[in-house]
Amino acid sequence: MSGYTEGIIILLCINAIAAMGVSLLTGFTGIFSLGHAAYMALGAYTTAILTIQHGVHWFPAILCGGIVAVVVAYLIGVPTLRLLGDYYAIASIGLGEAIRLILENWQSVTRGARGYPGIDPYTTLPVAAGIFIVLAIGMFNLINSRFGRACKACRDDYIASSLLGFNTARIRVVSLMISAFYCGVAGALLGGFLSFIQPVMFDMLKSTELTAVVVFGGLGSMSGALLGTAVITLVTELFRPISQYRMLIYGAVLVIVMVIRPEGIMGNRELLSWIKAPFRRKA
Amino acid sequence: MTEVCGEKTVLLEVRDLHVSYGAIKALTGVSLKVCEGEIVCVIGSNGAGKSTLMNAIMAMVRREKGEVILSGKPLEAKSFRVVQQGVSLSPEGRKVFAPLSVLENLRMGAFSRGADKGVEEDLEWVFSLFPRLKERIDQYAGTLSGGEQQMLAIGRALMARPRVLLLDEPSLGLAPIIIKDIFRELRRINNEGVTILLVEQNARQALLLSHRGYVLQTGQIVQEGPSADLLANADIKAAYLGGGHGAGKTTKALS
Amino acid sequence: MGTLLQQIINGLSLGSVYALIAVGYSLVYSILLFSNFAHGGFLVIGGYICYGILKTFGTNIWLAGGLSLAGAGIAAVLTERLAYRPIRERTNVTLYLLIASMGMSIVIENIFVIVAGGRFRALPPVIPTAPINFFGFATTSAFDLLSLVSAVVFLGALQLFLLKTRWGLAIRAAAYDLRTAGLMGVNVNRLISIVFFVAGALAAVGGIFLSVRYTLYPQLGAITIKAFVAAVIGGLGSLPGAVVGSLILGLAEMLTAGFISSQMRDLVVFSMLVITLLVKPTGLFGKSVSEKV
Amino acid sequence: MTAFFELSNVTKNFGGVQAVSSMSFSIAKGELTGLMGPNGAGKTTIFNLISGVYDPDEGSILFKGEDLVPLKTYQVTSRGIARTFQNLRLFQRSTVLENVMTSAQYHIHYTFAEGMTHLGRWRRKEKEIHEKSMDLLSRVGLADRAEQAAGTLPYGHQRRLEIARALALDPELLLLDEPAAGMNAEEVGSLNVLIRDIHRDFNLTTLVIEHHMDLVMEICPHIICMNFGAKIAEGTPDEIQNHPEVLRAYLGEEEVE
Repeated sequence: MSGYTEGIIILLCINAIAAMGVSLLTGFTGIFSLGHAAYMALGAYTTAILTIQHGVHWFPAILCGGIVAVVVAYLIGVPTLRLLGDYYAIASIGLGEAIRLILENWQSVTRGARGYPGIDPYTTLPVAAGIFIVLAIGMFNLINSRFGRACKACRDDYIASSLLGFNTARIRVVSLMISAFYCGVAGALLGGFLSFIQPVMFDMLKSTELTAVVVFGGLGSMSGALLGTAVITLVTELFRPISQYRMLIYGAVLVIVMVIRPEGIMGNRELLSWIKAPFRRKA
Repeated sequence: MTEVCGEKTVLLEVRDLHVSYGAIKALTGVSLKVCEGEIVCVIGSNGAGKSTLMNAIMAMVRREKGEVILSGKPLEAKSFRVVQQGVSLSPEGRKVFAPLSVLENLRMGAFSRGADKGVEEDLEWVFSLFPRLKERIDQYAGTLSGGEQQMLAIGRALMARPRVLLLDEPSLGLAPIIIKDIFRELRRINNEGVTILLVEQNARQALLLSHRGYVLQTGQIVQEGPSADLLANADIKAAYLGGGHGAGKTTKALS
Repeated sequence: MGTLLQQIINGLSLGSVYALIAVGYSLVYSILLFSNFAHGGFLVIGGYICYGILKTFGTNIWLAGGLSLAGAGIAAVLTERLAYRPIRERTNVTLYLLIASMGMSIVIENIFVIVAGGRFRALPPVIPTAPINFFGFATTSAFDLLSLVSAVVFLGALQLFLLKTRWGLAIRAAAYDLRTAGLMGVNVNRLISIVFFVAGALAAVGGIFLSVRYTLYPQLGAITIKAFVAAVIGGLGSLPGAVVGSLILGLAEMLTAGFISSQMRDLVVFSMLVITLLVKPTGLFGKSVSEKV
Repeated sequence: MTAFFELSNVTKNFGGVQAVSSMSFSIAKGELTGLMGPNGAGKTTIFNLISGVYDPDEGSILFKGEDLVPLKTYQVTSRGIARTFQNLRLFQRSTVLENVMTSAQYHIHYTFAEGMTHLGRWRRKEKEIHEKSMDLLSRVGLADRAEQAAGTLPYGHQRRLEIARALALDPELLLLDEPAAGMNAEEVGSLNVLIRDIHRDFNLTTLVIEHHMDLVMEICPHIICMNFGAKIAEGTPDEIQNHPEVLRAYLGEEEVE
């Protein structure tokens, strides 16, 4: 396998992990976030700092990256997820930007806007693929469990679900925390893949890109999120020579999908519906 | 059924109207006629499709099949055109514009008439029908009592100078004494030449007021006739109070 | 004392520009109940039209300004027609509108990246920026005063339009209940187009002043985030709220820049957002909406 | 001796309009009670007050001796109260089966980790949830529709699905909000039978809001009638049928022939 192909596959894995996180939150729990790149940044910076400055092995460092993202998501989520709809979307922009600004201004720890170089290239193909597979299995299992149904219930009708006994506020926060973990790990892997991170890599455009992929794949479909990642990552590679069109395409994809098929490529179905509940086949 | 209007002309006609919300069929082939100068009521219980009928005439929901004809011309599929063609609705639950004043609400009612000079005259006409509204002309509509809001909603619909006035449950949530007032004004409005089609749950009041009536049940007209006949017909009570199941018992109890 | 006064004037001036943007955004929100993220795009379109005309046809700011307002207004109407109306007509899920508006925002920004390039451009010096002395207390620039005055004029005109005209009345009614406004014989689609035109034109005014203040570049629209924050602080959908929120935000930013550090100003903006959402999520003038069960 | 369920002096205002005024009634365990009254009388508001959607301005709501007023909606459910909705609130995008499973899982637990790994009790418990849901669906006659999207069911079926979904919570007190609205005569008939049967078979205490007077009369031995937010009559069907206030509320204010 050539280095180029390998690079694309690693990137695919990283993007897919982040997309699964956003898909859980936006597609399954119905919360629209425009600040998820910030969780990637937290994962990336935590891992970089731990590996370089404290000599921690990359594997626990990546986990820590995910955990820091989860903790921040918890602190942010508890107060703000009481808000519904557009209020949370705007709050998430604000929070995302605030985290990025802190990374830019906290020179002593993050080395500021110029970025953080010299990260170990720990993200090899087996590492990226291995983590992706584990997280993918976890995510697919999760959406086919009590929690997955609870998320969908909150998404479809939060009043009815709270009257069916769901603590909707808690489900929203937990869903945000899990999605932050996935994005944190994705960010950590991205740092190891590029060996260099910079706050500007995790701005609102990155957040939008994450959402675009999930919307394109289909809100409420995890395999759709993976398919969306594959299509958009590969198309982006094809368009690399005319990279200034890349964002234009992202934007146009969002609009066109919403106008023509707001349920995305997959709708709310899964690619292989037998993943859903193995024992249901006999029913 | 052929000549309900006799000498009079048919002003509004609903022909085989079908409406669905997704898989739910709300109206399945409703036909009715309203003659010039008449008050016609459609009675039926909750969920029978009364509001859907009103909204379908106003083109607020899509008419899946069938048509609505006003003096020989089909009503268009856009609400603002329907109002311009001469049909206006006082909606269920009144729906006054709470943050606007009484006067502004009434002016909104006349929106489709543009800069028509008759608007000022009609304002006075509405105030003469409902003097309480004149007393509260600058008050926010949201601060009015339920009965006053209903008067405002009717006045607002009249400001469009409709050829047919549609009323969706004007008695909803109002005390009997206020209902009586409002129905008295409706008769007066009719006497001044406005044709009225109203849907009501309060069947007795509606039948006492109207000339003719239709009974709507799960999306279909099940009975029709002069209101006096319907009022005398014991089965009607069962029909609008319930699904007809166990009707005999209820009817006996109420007769 | 002098610095304080000066920062207050600068803050009000900046706040008034935010207000122009926030009011249009809030107006759209009040009718359609979704956050139109493409609003920043209208501002950029207005800025570039003004720049283009000044560069090509000389320095008549009235002509350039007028065309810029009209152009941005038309762009806003087209955005609504092409991207939002098909969605509105099919579903009432506002999330879809929100996502589409995010997409439109990216499309507009990147059209300018491709067509005009990413360079920073300065508007020709048609708007005076000379310093003005305030009774010896403070100096401020003519530009700051001009943007404050313009904002007052445009917002006043909007207020007159809403209060004194037939369509203005219809817009106020629709902001309370769009469906019922439709029952009154209002052509709802036309009403929405008018609202988008007004929002686009106001954004263009903001865009012109922002391009003088910060120069013009395709990402200038990102500044609307602050207008959104202002609208949320004031209460989403409330026009007075949008104005008050904007002025508070402008003042906070300028006072932070003047007395603490210029790097902290964005952080202050976002912390104010967070605090508002924690303390009074509906904002200063917002109404809490509850769903019927 | 406290009643099984008791509403005392409950008042609720909405912006100056008194939706419920000083309402009191109690229900004994195992009773099937009807709450009737014309549109806008405040019946649904009572349900919203019981289930915690609104807090009353005054008064208390006691369930097995505990005041429900301070509880959040999901906590009310945990005390054993379930309800259906007048304007159907199904999870439209999910299948019929998933709708019931969503509430059937309430009492069938496994940990988050087991859910994520599909190890441990996951398979067994999921199967339990699945079987319980299918049982309930057969009970309301929807088993053959299990895989259909809930939003594509006809009206009468959606109402039955809501009942199945509420039953899946194993409630002690079941609140049914106009279960027959929009149904035709035939459907109302079989719904009557269903309500009576589940009330008996699931050892429920049931409160039914109903507009159809004859449905209430036929199945409820105990009926409360309200109008303008206040109770106007309470008693057996016979008493209610002959109560002048009730006839006035339903048929208009004049004397009934």
